Amino acid sequence: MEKKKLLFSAKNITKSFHGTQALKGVDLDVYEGEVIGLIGENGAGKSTLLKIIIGVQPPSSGEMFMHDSKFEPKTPLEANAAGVGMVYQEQSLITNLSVGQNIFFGHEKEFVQLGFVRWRKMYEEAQKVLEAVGSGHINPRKKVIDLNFATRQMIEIAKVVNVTKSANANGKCLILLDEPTSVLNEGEVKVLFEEIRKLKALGHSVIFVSHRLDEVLEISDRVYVYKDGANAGNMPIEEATETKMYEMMVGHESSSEYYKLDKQITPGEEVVLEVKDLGLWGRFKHCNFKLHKGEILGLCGVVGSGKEEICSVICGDEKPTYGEVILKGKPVKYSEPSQALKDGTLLIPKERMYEGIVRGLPVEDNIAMSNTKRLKKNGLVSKKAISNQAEKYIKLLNIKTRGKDELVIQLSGGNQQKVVFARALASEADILILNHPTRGVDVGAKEEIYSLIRDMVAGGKSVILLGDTLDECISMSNRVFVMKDGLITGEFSAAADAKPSQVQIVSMMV
Amino acid sequence: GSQPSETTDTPANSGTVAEDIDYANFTIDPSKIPQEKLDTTLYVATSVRGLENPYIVTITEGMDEFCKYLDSIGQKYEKQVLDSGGSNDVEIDNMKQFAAKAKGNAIAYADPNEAAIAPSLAEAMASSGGYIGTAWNKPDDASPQDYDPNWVIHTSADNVTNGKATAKALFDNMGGKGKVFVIEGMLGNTASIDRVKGFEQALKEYPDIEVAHQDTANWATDQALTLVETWLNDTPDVGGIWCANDNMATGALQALDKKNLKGKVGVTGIDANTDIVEAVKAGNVVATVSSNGYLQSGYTLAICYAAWAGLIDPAQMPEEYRVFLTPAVMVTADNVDSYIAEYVDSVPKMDFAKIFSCKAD
Amino acid sequence: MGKEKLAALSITEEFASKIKADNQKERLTKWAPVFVLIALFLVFSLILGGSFASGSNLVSILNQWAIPLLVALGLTFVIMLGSIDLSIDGTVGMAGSLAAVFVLNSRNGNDMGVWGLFLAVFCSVIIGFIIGTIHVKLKIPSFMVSFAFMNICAGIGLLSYGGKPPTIKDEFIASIAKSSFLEIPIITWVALLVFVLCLYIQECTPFGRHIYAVGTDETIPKAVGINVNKVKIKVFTLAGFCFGVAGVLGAIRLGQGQVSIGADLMFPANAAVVIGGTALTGGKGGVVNTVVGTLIMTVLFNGLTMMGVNPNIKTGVQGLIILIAVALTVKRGSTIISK
Amino acid sequence: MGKEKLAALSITEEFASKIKADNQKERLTKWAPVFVLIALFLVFSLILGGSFASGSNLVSILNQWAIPLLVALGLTFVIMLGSIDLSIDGTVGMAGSLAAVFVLNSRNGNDMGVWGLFLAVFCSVIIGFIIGTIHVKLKIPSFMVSFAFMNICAGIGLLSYGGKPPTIKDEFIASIAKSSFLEIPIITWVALLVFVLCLYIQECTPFGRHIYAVGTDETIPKAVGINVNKVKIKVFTLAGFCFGVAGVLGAIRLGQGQVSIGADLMFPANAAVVIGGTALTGGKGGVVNTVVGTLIMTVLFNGLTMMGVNPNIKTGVQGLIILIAVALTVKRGSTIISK
Ligand SMILES: Nc1ncnc2c1ncn2[C@@H]1O[C@H](COP(=O)(O)OP(=O)(O)OP(=O)(O)O)[C@@H](O)[C@H]1O
Ligand SMILES: Nc1ncnc2c1ncn2[C@@H]1O[C@H](COP(=O)(O)OP(=O)(O)OP(=O)(O)O)[C@@H](O)[C@H]1O
Ligand SMILES: [Mg+2]
Ligand SMILES: [Mg+2]
Repeated sequence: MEKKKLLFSAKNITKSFHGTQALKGVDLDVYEGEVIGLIGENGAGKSTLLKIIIGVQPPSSGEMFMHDSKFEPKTPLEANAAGVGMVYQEQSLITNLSVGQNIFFGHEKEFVQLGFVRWRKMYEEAQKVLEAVGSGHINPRKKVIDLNFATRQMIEIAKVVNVTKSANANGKCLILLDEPTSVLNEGEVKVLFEEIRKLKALGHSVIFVSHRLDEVLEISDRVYVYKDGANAGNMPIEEATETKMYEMMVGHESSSEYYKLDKQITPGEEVVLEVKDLGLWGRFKHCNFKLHKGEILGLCGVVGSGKEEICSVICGDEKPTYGEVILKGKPVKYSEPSQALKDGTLLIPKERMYEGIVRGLPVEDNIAMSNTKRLKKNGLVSKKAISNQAEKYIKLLNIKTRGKDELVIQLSGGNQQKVVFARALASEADILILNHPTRGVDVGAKEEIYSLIRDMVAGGKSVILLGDTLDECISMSNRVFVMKDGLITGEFSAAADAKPSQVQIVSMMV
Repeated sequence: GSQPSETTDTPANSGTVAEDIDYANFTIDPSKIPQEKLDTTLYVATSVRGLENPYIVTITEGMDEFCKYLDSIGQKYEKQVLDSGGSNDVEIDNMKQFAAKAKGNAIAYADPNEAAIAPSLAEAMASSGGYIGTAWNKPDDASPQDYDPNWVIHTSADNVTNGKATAKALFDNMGGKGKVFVIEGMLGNTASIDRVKGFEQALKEYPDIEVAHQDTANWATDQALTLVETWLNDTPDVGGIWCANDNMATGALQALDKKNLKGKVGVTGIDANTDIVEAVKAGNVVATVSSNGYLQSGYTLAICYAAWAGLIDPAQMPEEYRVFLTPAVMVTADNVDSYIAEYVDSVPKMDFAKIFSCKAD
Repeated sequence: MGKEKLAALSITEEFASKIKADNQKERLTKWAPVFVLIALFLVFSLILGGSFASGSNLVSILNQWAIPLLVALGLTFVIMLGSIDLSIDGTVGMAGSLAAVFVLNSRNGNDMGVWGLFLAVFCSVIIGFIIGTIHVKLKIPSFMVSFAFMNICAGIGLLSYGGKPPTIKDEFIASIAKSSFLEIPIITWVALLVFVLCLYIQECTPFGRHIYAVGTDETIPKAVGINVNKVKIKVFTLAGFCFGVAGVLGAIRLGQGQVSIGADLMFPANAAVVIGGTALTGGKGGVVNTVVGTLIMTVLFNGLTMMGVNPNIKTGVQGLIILIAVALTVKRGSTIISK
Repeated sequence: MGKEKLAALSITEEFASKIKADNQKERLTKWAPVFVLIALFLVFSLILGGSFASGSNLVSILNQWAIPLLVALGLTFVIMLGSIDLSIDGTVGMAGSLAAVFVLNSRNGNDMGVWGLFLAVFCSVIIGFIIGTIHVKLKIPSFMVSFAFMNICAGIGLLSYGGKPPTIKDEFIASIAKSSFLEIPIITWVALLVFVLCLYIQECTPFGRHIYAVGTDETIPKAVGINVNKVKIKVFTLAGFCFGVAGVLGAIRLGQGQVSIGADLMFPANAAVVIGGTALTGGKGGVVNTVVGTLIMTVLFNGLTMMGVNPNIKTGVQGLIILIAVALTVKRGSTIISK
């Protein structure tokens, strides 16, 4: 292999936030036309480093170089000008503006003539940019609010590509992607990877952060592993295996017990929930299934297959167009999730930032939220009970927090997810709908959560699981239902010793 | 009830007060005021409902004039305008605080925001031993005697009479027949209610006058302008516009002006604002009424001063000197020149020594 | 397999028809304010006969529309930011008072002519700038800053003429109140001119786009390097400009400067903006919506005044109708949080 | 293995030191309103001498405090939701008017005694309930619904006594205005009682916890199974209760029922809530903050009045001081977006 030119390098970067050492001196080198996979447990400092590179935060110490010259961006705009662009983990599109206006947001001046922004020219340019990232089908005049998450992610990428390209036409760019695949389905991930390869072919470089090690293996040229804010090592992709990366991140081997298969139980005959000929106009049709006591029922399907909408109906967030939901033998009709909770059905949403946590409240209140009423003593809420409960779950789920009274917003994303999960446990609902319960959670924590789910069903609860990965869904469930275009297209039994293969299921999904 | 003046424990009841005073001609004799009184800082206040109204400015200027008189006799004093901003509570609170600060050495003229609070204002003053005179509004069943001697007088320029007088002037100007617009003041406000009542009394005497529109403009110029502007579209043949105050008359005039009807349609107001007085002179307004704010506040303070100085004992004063009407001046084309000379171009000459010269006969 | 395809096809069809229905509904809510306006017009024409729809009353409506329109235009941008400006009553009153004391008037010796009007507007612009700057630099909610400035401006206005409202004596300026062009009052033309300016700013400048962005989520424009604080200050300054013009026109209309020119403008303006379809949470709507919203409010007041509704219940009736108008026009949906 | 544990330990230590630094800063801003209150008190005592800090003036401060406190308490919960209630002026005025016409009075033959007062409060509670229900069910912003009800309630109040305000003739009720217990006016005691009730609701009931959650971000409590709509309706009903009590006490204090009892209560109440430290964006603060906030406002008005500030500039001075107070007390930080 020919020796490649160094594009970017970070040397001994540290970052502390009033006393917390988030980065304790990490290094990162990126060569031209290279994709770097950056992995590490939650809170390892990946997002922090990216924020420093893009100029959102300054480093406490250390140096960065871009094209061999010192690189000290003070704003994302400066970073863009030097050819660095970033897709943020949380969406950064302005939903009330059109796609085109978003792509050129902050760069409208380029289209101003005689004091007027020339929208037509902007939309033509936007169309070109979209085509360049393989998303020519998106209409640049559409408002972002009307688009789904995956499409939005593509627009984000188009926006970044455009920003860096136009800023640095001749030089090479560095594009930072912080967990871009967490909201994409398999097809969209493919498109994204193709796009990344195209960029690579043009000599641009990418830093790719993901918790999905298989993706990292697929797309990266080199992998950096961080642990607790320090270098844990880096290696070319040829040397990397999932096991090895796992070891470097966590410090111990991925056990065959990962999904706790030995704890899988055979559910009883008692039906706790039945869905009979259920349909929601334009979303799913004539669906039937039964959930038994102690069962984990996996629902698979690509985005838009209708699996999430079924869950919304069951938990009372939406009303079905036809059909019925029968709970413990009684048909139920909800107009509010609160009614479903009263009957013991609870949904754990996947978008923790927007649906899962109350950011301004401390950890303990977040955990107590769905069972405050039960923590009453003589009509009064017992603060003691709330804090005891919080302490119990912080310990149980190993939530990294300064204490039960820390605001949830101050936790890392993964730990926020654990708080959401703790709340589900605390709610004592007996039917739990878990929508991507391990999204954004690091490998170690995942194991803990799997173990907890097993314990819950052993204790007589029932779970409907929309897995973060197909593997997870298959391995955890007693039965797996596959959905496609609003219909249930397949049903597999998945006993501990007779799991269906991923290939079998994928063939029914797409 | 009043106490017989045999006890000598208060200066007001000591020999300085004669048995039968000729109140009508009572004159302050500065030499009879003890030096210690002159050297005490007297707190002087007028309590009003906001300064955006020119009439209220004349109230405060009346106080200024009276204070010049205090200067002339060597009385030490401090003056203050208490602004309630149109709030009952604030006005009561203001008075309480003013009284508390003065520790009894206080005189005040108050224009109670609503009739109901007049006794509360008097009580606020009475509890600290100061002297207060009220104007315009008080409940029918309350009287200054309820707080002897501190609630010295209550005067009013009779709203019903003023409303009636301007209405009659307007109707006469219209030749006794035609359509009129009626613009009321703020709903529920006593002054507005009484002025409208006067208008209605006049209306009964003129059977050929027809009310085409009636609404409130909340005392505000722009709201009156909008009302008249709108009404003129379905009643272009209106003969006159009666307004419960001059602020609203200004708006009505402006609306007429837009349709070139200024001067052709009669307008009346109440308060004698400068611009309306000029409009009377120009023939665009039929009549307005001056309640003479200078006189109201200036003389009320003078009477309270006499009481504080121990020259008169309010408890001894006959009923007609406790509650009486102050003279209102109706301004029409006939007397507008002399009115301007006396009240607009100058502050009217007032002899505050003759404290009861403010009583209408 | 064939059966499956059929089923698959039909869910796609279902979805397509659902989107269509949604779009139709959205288009309807978008036009709802216009329908409300037309309905109001028809109802009043029916009840009041020709006098309501008469040319002279239409001119009155246009005349009465000018100042609420100006105020609501300024407010629209502020609301699009997700902020609020409570200074209106004070700023408008101050600008009106200052305009009257700057030109030839009955209270003092000034005679700046038309320049006096511009100076008054300029003072209001400055106030807007100060409000925006304090709000942004000290991070005090706009609600509070503007409220404080309502008081401060009312004080300045009162002081400027010391209690006795100055009558405008400048003949040219006084005559503006009566002049019209193409039957439409000059005052209304000025308001329309400001509207065109606002529309231009909203639609044709980067600044206009940035207002939406800041209103939607200000962290995003910040990340792109847009000076969010500058956008906000500019919006409050622009609002100050609109309020200033409103105050000056108000003084011209009255022929007199008074602090009370601004009184009670704020709530109708807010109602107009919301009825027009601009969300109080920011990021949505715009000045065209506001045109319709202010027309609805103006026609409503005009019609009720003509009908001669008993003044005792008039406020109540107004409140009810406003409520109904909002209910009919506000865009709703299960995803929208209304606060 | 041991090394790993050590690392974990050190992170915990780091966290601990971080908490300490954060908490210190937070504690300071938390106490800022109290410092402002003390400072105001000291300044006025210095300027005005003994008369300000005299027993009789303290009693009058307590007296003046009662009604603003009640209004602000009700508003606090609404603001904690992130909503706003503009109905105050109307609801308070209506409750006061109704109270006066229900008891023995100068306008009609009613004589319900103390029950009349309760009935008046109940009417106000109903209004709060209706506001909340319309806001929640029709998804109209609370801003608009409550504004419409301000007009509607003012109308009801006006109609109830038909223009001429009724004087309260019931001797017992009239005497309440003058009675006091332990030198503190009965009216203030009632307000304090309502405060205790609100504190209990905020701190000791699930409902209280839920208000915070809904105010911060309502999608989450919803997903968790809290009936968000019910929480909101309850809050507006509670606010209606507080406003009702304020109106009834206002009528007793005045000896008369009038719609204007409620006039101009809203902005000072808002200012008080914000100065106390409750964020207008919802989710923060509480009734204890409001106690301090209302005290600041009351002491400020009282002191300025005592000083005899020229009324022409008094509004301006008030505005400035409120601004300064907010600047000193509002919690700020780079992460906080102020709108
Ligand atoms: N603004 C901040 N204030 C305080 N601490 C911070 C801040 N940003 C980051 N940290 C600290 O830095 C650590 C690293 O966070 P970072 O977001 O970089 O982790 P990450 O590697 O991206 O984790 P994940 O896999 O969960 O995304 C966190 O544990 C946190 O304690
Ligand atoms: N306002 C804040 N105050 C203190 N710390 C903060 C604040 N905002 C963020 N942090 C810190 O920033 C860190 C990074 O948060 P971020 O959302 O990037 O999570 P993450 O580590 O990327 O998690 P994940 O990979 O699970 O999404 C958190 O660990 C948190 O400690
Ligand atoms: Mg991260
Ligand atoms: Mg993250």
